Amino acid sequence: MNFSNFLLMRQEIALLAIILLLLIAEIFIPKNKKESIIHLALFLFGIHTIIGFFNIDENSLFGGMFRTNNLIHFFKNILNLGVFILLLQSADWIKEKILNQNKGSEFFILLFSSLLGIYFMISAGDFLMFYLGLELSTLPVAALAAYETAKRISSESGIKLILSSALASGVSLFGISMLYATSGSIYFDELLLTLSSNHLSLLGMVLLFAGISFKISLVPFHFWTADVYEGAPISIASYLSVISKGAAVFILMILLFTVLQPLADLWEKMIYFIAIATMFIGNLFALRQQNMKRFLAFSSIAQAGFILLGLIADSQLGTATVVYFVLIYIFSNLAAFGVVQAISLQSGKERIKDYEGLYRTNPNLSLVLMLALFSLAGIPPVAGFFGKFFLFTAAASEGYYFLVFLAVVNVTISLYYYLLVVRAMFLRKGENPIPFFRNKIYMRIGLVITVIGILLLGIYSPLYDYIYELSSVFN
Amino acid sequence: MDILSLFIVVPALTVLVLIFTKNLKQARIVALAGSLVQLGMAINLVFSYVREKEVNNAIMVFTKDVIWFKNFNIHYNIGVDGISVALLLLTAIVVLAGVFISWKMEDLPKEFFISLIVLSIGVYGFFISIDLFTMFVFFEIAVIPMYLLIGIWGTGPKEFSAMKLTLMLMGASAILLVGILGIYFNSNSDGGALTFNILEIAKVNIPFEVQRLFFPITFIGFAVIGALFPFHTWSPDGHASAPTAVSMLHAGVLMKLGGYGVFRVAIFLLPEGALHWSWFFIILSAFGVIYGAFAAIKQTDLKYINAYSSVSHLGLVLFALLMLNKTAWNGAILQSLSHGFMTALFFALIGMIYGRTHTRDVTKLGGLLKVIPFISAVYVIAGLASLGLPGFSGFVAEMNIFVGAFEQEDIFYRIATVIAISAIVVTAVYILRVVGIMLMGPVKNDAFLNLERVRWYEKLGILLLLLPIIAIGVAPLWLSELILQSLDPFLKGVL
Amino acid sequence: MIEGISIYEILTITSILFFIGVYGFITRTNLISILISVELILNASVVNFVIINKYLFPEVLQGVYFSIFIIAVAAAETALAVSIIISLYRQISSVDVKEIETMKY
Amino acid sequence: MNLNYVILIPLIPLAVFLILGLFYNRIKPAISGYIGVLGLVISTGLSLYSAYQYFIVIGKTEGIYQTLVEKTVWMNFAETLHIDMGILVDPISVMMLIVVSVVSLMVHIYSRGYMKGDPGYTKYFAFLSLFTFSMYGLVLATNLFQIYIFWELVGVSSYLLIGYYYTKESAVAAAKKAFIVTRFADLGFLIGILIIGYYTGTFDFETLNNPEGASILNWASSSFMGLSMLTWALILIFIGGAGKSAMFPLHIWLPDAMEGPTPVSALIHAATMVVAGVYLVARLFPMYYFVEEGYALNIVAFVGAFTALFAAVIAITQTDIKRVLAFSTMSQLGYMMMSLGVSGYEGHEGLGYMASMFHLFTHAMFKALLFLCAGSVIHAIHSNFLKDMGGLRKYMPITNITFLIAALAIAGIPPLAGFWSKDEILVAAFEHSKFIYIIGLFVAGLTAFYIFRIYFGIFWGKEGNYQQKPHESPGSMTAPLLVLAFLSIAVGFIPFSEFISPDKAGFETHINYPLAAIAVIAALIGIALSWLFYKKENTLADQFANRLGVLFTWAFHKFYMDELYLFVTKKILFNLIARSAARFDKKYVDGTMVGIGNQTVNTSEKIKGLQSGKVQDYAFAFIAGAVILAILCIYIWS
Repeated sequence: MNFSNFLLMRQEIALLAIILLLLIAEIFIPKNKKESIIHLALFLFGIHTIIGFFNIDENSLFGGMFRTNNLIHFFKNILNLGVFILLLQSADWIKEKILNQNKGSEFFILLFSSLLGIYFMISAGDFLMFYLGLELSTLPVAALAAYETAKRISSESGIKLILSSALASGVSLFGISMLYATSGSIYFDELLLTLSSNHLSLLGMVLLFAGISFKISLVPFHFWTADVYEGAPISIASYLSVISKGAAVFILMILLFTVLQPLADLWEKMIYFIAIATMFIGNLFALRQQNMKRFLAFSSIAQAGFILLGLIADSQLGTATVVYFVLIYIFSNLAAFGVVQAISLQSGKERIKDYEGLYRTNPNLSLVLMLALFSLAGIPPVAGFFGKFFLFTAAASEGYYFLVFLAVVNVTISLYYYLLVVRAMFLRKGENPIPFFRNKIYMRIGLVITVIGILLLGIYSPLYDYIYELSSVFN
Repeated sequence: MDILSLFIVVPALTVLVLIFTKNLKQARIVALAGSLVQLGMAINLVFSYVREKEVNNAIMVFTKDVIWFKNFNIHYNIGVDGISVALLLLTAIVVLAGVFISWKMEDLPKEFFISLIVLSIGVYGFFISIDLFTMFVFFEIAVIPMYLLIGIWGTGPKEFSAMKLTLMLMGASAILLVGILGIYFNSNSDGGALTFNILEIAKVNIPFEVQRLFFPITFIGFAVIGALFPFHTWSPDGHASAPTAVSMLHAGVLMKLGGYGVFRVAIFLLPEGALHWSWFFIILSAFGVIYGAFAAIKQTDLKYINAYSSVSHLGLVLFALLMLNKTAWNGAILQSLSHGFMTALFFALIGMIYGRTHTRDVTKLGGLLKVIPFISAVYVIAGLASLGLPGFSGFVAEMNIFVGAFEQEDIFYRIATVIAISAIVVTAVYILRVVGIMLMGPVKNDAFLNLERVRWYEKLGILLLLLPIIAIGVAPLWLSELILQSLDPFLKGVL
Repeated sequence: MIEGISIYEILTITSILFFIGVYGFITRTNLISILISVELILNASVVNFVIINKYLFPEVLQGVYFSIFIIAVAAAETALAVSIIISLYRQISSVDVKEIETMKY
Repeated sequence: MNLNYVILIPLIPLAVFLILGLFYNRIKPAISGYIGVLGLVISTGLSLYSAYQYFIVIGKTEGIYQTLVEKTVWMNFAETLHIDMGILVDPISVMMLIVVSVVSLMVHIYSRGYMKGDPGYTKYFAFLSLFTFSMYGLVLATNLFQIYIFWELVGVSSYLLIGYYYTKESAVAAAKKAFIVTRFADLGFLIGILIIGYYTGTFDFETLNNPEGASILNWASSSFMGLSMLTWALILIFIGGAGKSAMFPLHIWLPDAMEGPTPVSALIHAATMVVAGVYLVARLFPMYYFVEEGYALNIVAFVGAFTALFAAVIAITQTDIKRVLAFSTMSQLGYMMMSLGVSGYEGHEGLGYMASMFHLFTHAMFKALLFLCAGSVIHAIHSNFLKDMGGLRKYMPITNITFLIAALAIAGIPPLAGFWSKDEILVAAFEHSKFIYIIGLFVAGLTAFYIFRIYFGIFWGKEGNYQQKPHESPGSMTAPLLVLAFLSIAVGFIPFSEFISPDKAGFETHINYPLAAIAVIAALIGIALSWLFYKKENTLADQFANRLGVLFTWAFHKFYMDELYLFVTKKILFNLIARSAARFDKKYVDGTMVGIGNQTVNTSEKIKGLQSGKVQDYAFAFIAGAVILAILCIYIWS
């Protein structure tokens, strides 16, 4: 075979190289200079992110196991960007870990391998690659969730994550095996041809769907989310809620729109109800959360519910809106988690109550958080509004007006609890508000990028048009 | 830069400058300068509109159309007709007055003025939008600052009121979104591309079933902010808790978005739906008119009284809009304007009285005419204007509404109209009650005897609002002509 | 190919195996045994793949390869899980599932 | 020949009002008084000149007085329907101009003395000018809507002037009452206007009143509950008029209105504003007469007659002299209405109409005079009540004489003004229906009785115990008295029927001696009785009162009308409707909205148990969800 084809895997290979480099660096960097590995990792990944934007031609490798096209490529870039921001935001935290507990460089290695898994997952051409990618993306995160060995809840969340994910992957495997049984192949494009709506393949589809829903944390497969987010380090929670969820949405979309296309009318019904359940459960639980991380966890569940409105459209419009929304969602959620990260680093406070009077001490942070929450709530002119509006448009384009109606009801509910946080920051004076502090440079860059994203992504329409063009590939 | 986009840009620039201001002095100067410029632009717009209208007979003039999201056929599409011109002028005046009234905003002045101006951006944008999507965007931009404005600078149970207000209005706008999508996806019923452009949609005839389904949704979506019974309950609490300038802006301008939206979207785009549903909403609004007036009688908090009177007056606006003829519509728009000025004036005065006496409970006040004659005298005038005395704007508006409403032969409409008219007596009752208890009579509390006289900036704010009321009331012709000539396009749908 | 045994029996067994795993996962109180139940679930699908490959589509060995990968991954998974369990055990000196309920609601 | 300068008559008082109002605290009180009077002098001059021009110089063309109209569009409703602003000059409007000017001028002059030293001097004159302006506008109105506009304006200026002593609770209450009651009546007026506007397509008096015009000829085109729509409209409009002119049962505001300064009562609540109702009916007389054979007109007649009687009876029992005058005003207004009601249209038929206008004219003079005299008395002894008065004739000779003249005039003793007008009214009534005539006659007697009752009560009888010796009022006050006294004598000799008649043609009137004699006798009887009762201190009156018993007490309490109104407003409107509306709003409407929110929060509290923290529950939910989905997919949906 022609080795130039390997250029299709450029990003995967580059990331692998980075991981190896970091391993070597881990060995050679002396103990007292360990924190310099942060700069190294940031630098390397930054380069990687930038290089990622050079485009790659569409093709597939290994007899279709691995494939890539512009949309997938674009999505990988989105993820890169997200991870990069995430690294910027967690740099200080890791530094502190390195200095105090003399551990932390493995953080990057694990994180990157998980990202590598995601790469493989979303550009998988058959279920084997998909499965490997899935596991590779999950297991390191479980390790990272249990990263703070000193904290009990950290280990708890680790266990909850690994057990649940093991169950989920087992179930989805079982489903895959059934799909295999009906069609005799694990390759997507072959499956597409032979798949018919017999009981076995339906069961297979449902189990597979359940397995992926677990990563997107759709009701009723969402229960692990809140606990894991709460226990895990903030960076990991934000990684789970942003990167891995986004990737899972993407792959689910690919599967539904390509492989499971023959069963469309069934999974549309399925998504219809799951969307309703997810939005309501997510919102109702988010209402009464006191802990910022749990709060964001449930809000992210609700957001997943909204995303399904785009999936249900099952059209180019659907694809475009979903990708667009995920992009915006990544920025909004990263901004929110970033602020939470910064504050908990400074004061170790994570409860909403602790945020009272924040505006009067740290106006900029509170503004960032407010923008992020408004974007999540979908209030113009920040990006989230456009994302949501287009999702609803997608659903309405298929005539799901009632679903849209329920969705807007949920938007109102969600606005309530987002405003609760705003209330804490702006309206309340607070008896002992968090004192003023300046963020380190990395954190500031990380927040600024997200804010720029939140402000511009919506208004800047060519972006959406670009995504729309890319999304033609699946329909 | 075209004449209309300035209405977005200038406030935006004002906000940008405000961000860098240090203290109250700078902030208020900047805000004042900004809103003065806006007022200038609004006045200029009126004249240039009249000039433009002579040569250009389009429905909307000064149109500007920039494509935004081409896949959804979303445009940044702006233009004005007589109605929006008038409402823009109203907005500019009320905003300026609001700045004057909050001249002494001690707590977080910068943020206050920023939110105020952002709100006005939303309102301006809403009035000049021709594109449903843009309109909706500006609608929500206008609503959301209310939360901070009431929540931070308000009084009393401010957090509760702010939350209630925001949720009810945003909930309404969320429902409205469904309506808008419904209209959008039926905007090509006779071929062509889907569009959000109001003028385009008005051309196509949307199937009756669709109109019947989406008219109530759209109507309610807008009417909630127009304080339609029974969705008005956000307004009394909201007004009561809001700081003066915000009450002014909210009651004076923001609540007009409801009537305007109902007219421009629900009735203009879904006329058959309007014909089909008008009876139902006429019952609601007519009831709201009389009900709000009666509810106002028993209130003791000045702001509650005014809030309920707003419910009554704005009920009249919706009532008139649903009468589906030019005279009534003209009346509705005039009523929107006159109520805008009057209620803003009321809230300004209430704010001044509260700032001096530290109470809004009429039973605790008395004999203010003796101690603060100017404010009290203007309050009497505002009261007389509000009960529809000739020579003030309210009379002109109401007469148009009633005459228009009488053009409906049907006995049902007659009864509804008589009910609505009878509200003028009840209005007189609660207005004169307040005037009698609060301004006249002996001075109840010796502490009032040495109240601070009116300050220059307060005077300016008051006059700014009082003059239009009298101007419209004495010489209504120019304004009603301005509006009347813009009503024909709306008419063809409902005939 | 085993003489006299059709695919149905075997698939039935694997299904039973799967649900035994699930049952174990839900009822066991010891984290280790829960882990073992997970293994059962995974193995059910492993067997599935092999059998389906052998009985239905003997010409290409997709299923078999798949099963090998599953086993490898399962091993990694278990190792990781056990390590986390140990780190928990260091703190609370217990591997009872009842002990990991501090975060709820 | 054009009368455009008539437009100045209303504009001058407006200018005065604006000057005084805007430079409120810059002008010295004295100056403001002069400004006010000066303005009125000009207006009066113009009014008289225009009258001269209209009646004498221009005179009749082809047998009738032409109606001159100058107007401009003020606001457009629809293509045809619009409000005009302008001036309409015809006999009755000119006549009214004179009434308003003269009385207003007198009151202005009088007030300069009466209000001297009052803190709100300037404000007072400003309000007076405002009122005068509005009244002129009302009189000159060219269409129903213009008249309604100024109708409201006189209403509000009356509100302001009644509530002039705004620190007095009673004054405030009275002002409020006056405004709201009339406002309620105006509701009827407005609806009437709307009906007319809709069914005739115009508000213009010319078009409406044209007997051959479409609006009158097709009155039967539309009907509602058995009556023509136009009849309904006219009845509703009459309700409006009844409100302003204090016809029963909308009269209750007038007695309380006496809380205002006395000159104001003289101007507004005796001479000018209260006759607006009569003027309105007269203005629309052709419609009233022709539409449905004058169905509405009969109502006018009977309401008028009843009010005349009702008010006269009450007047006898009151002890506050201003209230006595107020009820007398009501009764006289009833007289005018009655006379309108009994009138015809053509030629001599229109006697009632003419008589009513005539009486309006004369009444304005002598009733204003009565009030001003009362004012000067009150000014002197600082009390309104008969019990504090008596024997004032030697202290206040001029007041005494003028009051006597006025009293004789109102009693209808020849040759004073009241005699002529009242006589015409009785003749008209006699020709129309005996029953009404009897009432009229009886009322004439009562009038004489109660007016002399207070005359004797004030100027004769036992001296009240005065702190300091009462003294005659200053010249600025007595001069108007004398002028008005002269007028009360003189105006009776104007050949009114020459100028004013429904068809504007004018006609000859001859005094009907037998009827006149009867009327005079009735009046003399009344005077004689009061002489007996009140000239000297005695108990006859009380005995008589006790004889009447319950009737007296009822009359004394004004037949409990106020109490009735209080019950309706306080109990029913306020407590029953308003309060329940307020409570309903808080409790149910708002409750629902808030309830929805709370319910959501409660739900989230209830279902929190789902998130139990047990990983095995999660697993179960996971599997259960998968299984359910599978079942749905396989067995339900496909």
